[in-house]
Amino acid sequence: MSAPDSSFLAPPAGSQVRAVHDEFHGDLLEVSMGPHHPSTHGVFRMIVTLDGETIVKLKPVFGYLHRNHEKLGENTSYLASMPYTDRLDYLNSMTNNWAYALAVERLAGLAVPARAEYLRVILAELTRLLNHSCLAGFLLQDCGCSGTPLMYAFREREKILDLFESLSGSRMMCNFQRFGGCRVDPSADWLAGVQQLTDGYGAFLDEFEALLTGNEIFMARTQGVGRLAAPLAISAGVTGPVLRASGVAHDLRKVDGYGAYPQFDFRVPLGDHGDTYDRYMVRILEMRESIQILRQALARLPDGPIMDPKAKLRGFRPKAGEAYGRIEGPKGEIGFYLISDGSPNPYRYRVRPPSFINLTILEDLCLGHTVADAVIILGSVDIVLGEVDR
Amino acid sequence: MLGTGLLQGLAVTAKNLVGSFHDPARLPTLEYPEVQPQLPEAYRNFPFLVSESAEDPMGTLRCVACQICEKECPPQCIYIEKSKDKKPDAAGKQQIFPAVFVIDTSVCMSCQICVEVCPFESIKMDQVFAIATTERFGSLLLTREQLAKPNSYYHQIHPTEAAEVDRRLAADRQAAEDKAKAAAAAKSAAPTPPAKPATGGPAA
Amino acid sequence: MTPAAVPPDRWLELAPLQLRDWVTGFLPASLQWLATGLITIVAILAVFGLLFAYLTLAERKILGRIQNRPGPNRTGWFGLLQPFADGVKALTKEDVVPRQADPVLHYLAPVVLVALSLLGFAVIPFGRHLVAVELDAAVLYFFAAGAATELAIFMAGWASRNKYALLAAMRALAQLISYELPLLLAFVPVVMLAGTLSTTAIVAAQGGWTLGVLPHWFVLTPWGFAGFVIFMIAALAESNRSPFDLPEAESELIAGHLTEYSGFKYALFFMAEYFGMCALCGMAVTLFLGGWQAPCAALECIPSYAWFGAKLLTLLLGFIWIRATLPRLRMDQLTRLAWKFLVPLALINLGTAAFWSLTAGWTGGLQLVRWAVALALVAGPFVLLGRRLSRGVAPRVYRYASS
Amino acid sequence: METVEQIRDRLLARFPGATVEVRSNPSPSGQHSLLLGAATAREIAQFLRDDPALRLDQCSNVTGVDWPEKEVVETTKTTVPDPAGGPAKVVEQKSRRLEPGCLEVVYHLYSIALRHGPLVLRLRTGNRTDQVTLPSLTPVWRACEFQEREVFDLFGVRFEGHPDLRRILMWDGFQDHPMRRDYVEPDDYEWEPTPHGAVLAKAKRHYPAPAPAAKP
Amino acid sequence: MILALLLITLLILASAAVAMVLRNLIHSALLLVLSWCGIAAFYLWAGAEFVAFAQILVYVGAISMVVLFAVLLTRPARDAELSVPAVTVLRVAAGLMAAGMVASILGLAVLTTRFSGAATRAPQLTVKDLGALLAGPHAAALLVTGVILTVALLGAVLIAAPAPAPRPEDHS
Repeated sequence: MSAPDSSFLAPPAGSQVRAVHDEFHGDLLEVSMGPHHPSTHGVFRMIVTLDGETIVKLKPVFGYLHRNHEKLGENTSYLASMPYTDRLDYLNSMTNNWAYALAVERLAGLAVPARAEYLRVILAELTRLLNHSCLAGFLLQDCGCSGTPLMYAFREREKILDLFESLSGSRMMCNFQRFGGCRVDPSADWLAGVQQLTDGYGAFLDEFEALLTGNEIFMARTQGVGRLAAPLAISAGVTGPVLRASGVAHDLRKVDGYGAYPQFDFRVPLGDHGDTYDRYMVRILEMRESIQILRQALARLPDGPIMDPKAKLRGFRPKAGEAYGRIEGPKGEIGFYLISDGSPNPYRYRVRPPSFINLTILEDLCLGHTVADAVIILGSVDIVLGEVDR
Repeated sequence: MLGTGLLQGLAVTAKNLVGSFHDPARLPTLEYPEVQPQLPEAYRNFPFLVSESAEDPMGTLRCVACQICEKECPPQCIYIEKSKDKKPDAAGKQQIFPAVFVIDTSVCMSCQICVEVCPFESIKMDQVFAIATTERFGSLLLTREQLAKPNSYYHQIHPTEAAEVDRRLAADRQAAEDKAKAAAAAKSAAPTPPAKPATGGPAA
Repeated sequence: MTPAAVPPDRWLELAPLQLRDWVTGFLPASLQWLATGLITIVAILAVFGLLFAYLTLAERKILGRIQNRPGPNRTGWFGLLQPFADGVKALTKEDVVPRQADPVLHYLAPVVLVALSLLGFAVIPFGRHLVAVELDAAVLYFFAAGAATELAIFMAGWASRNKYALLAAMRALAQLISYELPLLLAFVPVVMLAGTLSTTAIVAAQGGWTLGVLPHWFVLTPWGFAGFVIFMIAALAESNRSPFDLPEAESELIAGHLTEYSGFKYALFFMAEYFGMCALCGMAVTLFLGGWQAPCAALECIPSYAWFGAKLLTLLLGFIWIRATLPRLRMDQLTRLAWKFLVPLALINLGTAAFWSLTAGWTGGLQLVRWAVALALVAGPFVLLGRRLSRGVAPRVYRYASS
Repeated sequence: METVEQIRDRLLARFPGATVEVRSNPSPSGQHSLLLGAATAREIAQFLRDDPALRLDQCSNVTGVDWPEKEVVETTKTTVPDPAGGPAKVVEQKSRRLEPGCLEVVYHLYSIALRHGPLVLRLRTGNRTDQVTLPSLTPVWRACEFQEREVFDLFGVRFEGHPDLRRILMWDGFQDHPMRRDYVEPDDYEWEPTPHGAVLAKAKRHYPAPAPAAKP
Repeated sequence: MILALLLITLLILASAAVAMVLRNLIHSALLLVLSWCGIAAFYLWAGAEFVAFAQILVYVGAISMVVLFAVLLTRPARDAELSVPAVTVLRVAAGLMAAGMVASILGLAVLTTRFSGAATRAPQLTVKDLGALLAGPHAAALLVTGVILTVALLGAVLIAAPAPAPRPEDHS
């Protein structure tokens, strides 16, 4: 550990730390949290410099799970990259697949039948429910409830994963979307299972909110902690619930209107303070909106093919050119940028990871707070290391 | 700090505590070794080669060593070597068969791309998950003999899918026979030009 | 000092004493006082040792059931051998002492902690005649023993010479010291009303029932209920239980001052924590819930120590229930709660208790006035201070995007 | 949003000295891009962000692309008049030209305020060896901070003006840039029971005579 | 009974002496706590339970914490070794002379007082009587000590509060 030079003393622009450090005389304590730490959601390391209890400097370090997913993408065919996209954000394999399929369809100009579009919306909203309940569970686990909310969240998550397993064959590594549609046509009782889950999910959310949202200790621990200003969020490229918690009305489902989303009416919740409590509440309200979308999608699911008959499975060679496709994943805007040179392998295969870019503002959020708050702020930003390190 | 939120939270946990004794939804735990999990039909883990009959698995393998799955497999964990001679397949046609068909299950990630791209319905996904071995290369490398499983086993683990596959194969075989009969009839009806009808391409 | 009109003790009531006298009968007269002392010690250690063992199991089972999972049920029948399995595991684990640690203090810390937390049991009256030591200043003795536990935690934190352990030891000390005050202030009204510091006398003062059903326990008086709530919150903090388990908050400073301990010393620390918790709950039962008094006259036949046990278990299960539900407080919120909320409330509670004792003579209509004033004196400051403490904190209403 | 050509004309009008070209994108996605000269890139980016008509306030994606030296074979058809007065013959000449490679950084810009995009900007370095510096756009959009560090880490493009240019995914001691086309990965080859294709080639290089052993 | 008494005095004196000798401040502070416990044992032997438990509560509970915090927070300057000046004849003589004077005063006090023959037990006082005595005749003394303690507490808080103006000369 090199001796802390004085240059880092000046807090970065836009942070609300009072310039009290010029007359400090206690020495600073450099603590390394991670990569093996109970609450960093994976192999993620933060080098935190403490002045007593408050954080003076926070340097995130990652790359421990770096597999160079993009070089793999360049050396394999378009279809063979699809199972690897499950391993990006390993909690939401369905939305990763959809983003990749959308980008390739935009590159090759493929059309997707209506039933497949509806099925993709249903699976994306199920993934959003799964991801947000996981997040709420982990956030509360960091706050100190010894696993109770996490277990309730995982109880509901298991039901969704069982649905994915009975449809795609695997709970988390679904490898389900193809260029031009979906791989398997869901059976009637699978759709009945989704309907039953949607009806029961509202009750779970009410119970979860009764346990936590009004809890004075939870409110005291999270309100006003890790405040993110809207202009900084926009400039830092933060997307997803973290951006909406700062009051910016930016939801790709409304902005881009991709897939079948324009045919559903749902609302986009916004926060006003941009602190950890808002990030938690925006996700809870988003789950309630997802239930509305699921209900409408199940009611109006059209019949018909789920795969574009013209789409070729093997030997897929899109014409030369490039395309950037993005969708509103549970963690934010996940996008794929593909450059094709006519060969079966993409020339350049780039993933736009929301967790990785949302971490840009981690230091700005944590300055001036204590170690206990830094853990909660990291939990509220919701990162998954598979996507951060790729 | 009036504590009403805390009391509400305590009420929820109390409801769960009481619920776990009488409400099955509040105790979803599956005590694994004693209670085996009911796997959904679509569950997939590690491929296997389909053979027509159980008695002579090597003789009645559907696989014709076209090596499409070897090329398409993302982690490249399948290794095939074609046989020199041929053997009759289910429809009686002489087909090449794989002398060596090896899957390295330490690399395979059960993504079922091989099943999707196989034109001959000869490789399907198994449902075996409790497989533990002592050493890394020897026993995780499944050879042709270990991979081959009869069609009846396929019907056992994926009933609807197997029925669908058998129906399609029967229809293809039927179509091939009709074409062969029609070709034979056309040849006999018009004996002058001994045009050799193009033999039916691989049943796809 | 037993109250006059007590029904003749049933056989079950005196059973433990007769057993003890039968055993000491074999020894010569000179050694008998030593034998009775030893038997009492062995009895307390056995009962509370087993209670500690099965409390760990109960904690994991109840936590599991709350979290919709069965909890440990593999060792023994329904998991009943789990505590002994944990004990064997703790014994067989290697006891690693870091090289740069201070060997003497590192070894001494758990020993002192367990010794001090056991001292508290000497003065708690488990039954009508079951009290280890009849002390005139019993309650003071109990809190004197409790106060020294901070020393042991400091020794543990300092001796391991580890940056995290020292930081956590400092946090633990700050927490213990700031919650010692509400703990002591909470029991002063009881002493004021009971007029004595001796625990047996306090329990006797809570004897008797109005209309045969309503017991005279202190918790059923307004000041008693407020004192009981403050005492329980402070007891939670004293025994490092959630939501105050900051010292060994796993999500921040790994295992706090226990970082450098392993093997049986680690288990000793937990034994000390559970003994401390049982002692504090025992004292809470004695001071506020009428010790071994039965809730109503008809139930007098059940032996007194059974009532004490039942009340103790309900309090312990309440601790486990709270641990399963509430998130953890941050360090500054924790001390602010103690100094700006609990201490003022406890002081005001002193006033209410004084008012209560002065107006003891009022009867009839005045009784209602007395209750109303006392309740106002308790509820008023609670609401005012509570609102001031959580000023910026409230559930929010969320808007939706217009487009 | 205006088309790429209109934006180019407005940029050329506003920054006379700048080189702004349109790179058309043949794929049906129709996302054409603007190739900017490195010199005025930051001023143009600042303008794109602050211009009331565009307001491109979100830099969604920063990607590095490696274009190695390419040997371009051009066949040019020239009509050569036949000296003997016969019909003019068409002669194809194949001219072999070595196109210099470059490292390219692609920025996808969107506007949250006006809800339009993407505008694709392309910046190209001089060559792939020594002239690899480009102006960093982090002062304009903070989103580029981590993504430019990743392009530096995996491609080797030095971003001048970046607040904290360090490796982000690989460990600090790592020397090479793995995403370049000509990257040779270290020979930490681990024996595999079924080597075939590229792995077999590596196995042969690693074990001079492994072939018989590789057969199971 | 005398054996127990001797043991307690030995405990107090030994721990105090070793506390002086040890170089490690924390060890000596903890040994000091041991001697305080010895004193509390004395009170118990004399039958004054209230004072004994008060002694433990106040000294072992609170004051030991103050001592330990003081030791921890005033970090000794690592490099400045405490140099003990060389032993000279003059210093030894002065030391001996001082010790002699103190010993003679103590000896005189012990010899001149007339201890009564029988070891009378202390009067059997319950805490209630103690309380009555304190609140009755000695109420004034009680209130004065209360005021002194609060003043001392407030003074400590004021001194320890972070000085608002930055002290320029204090550059570590």
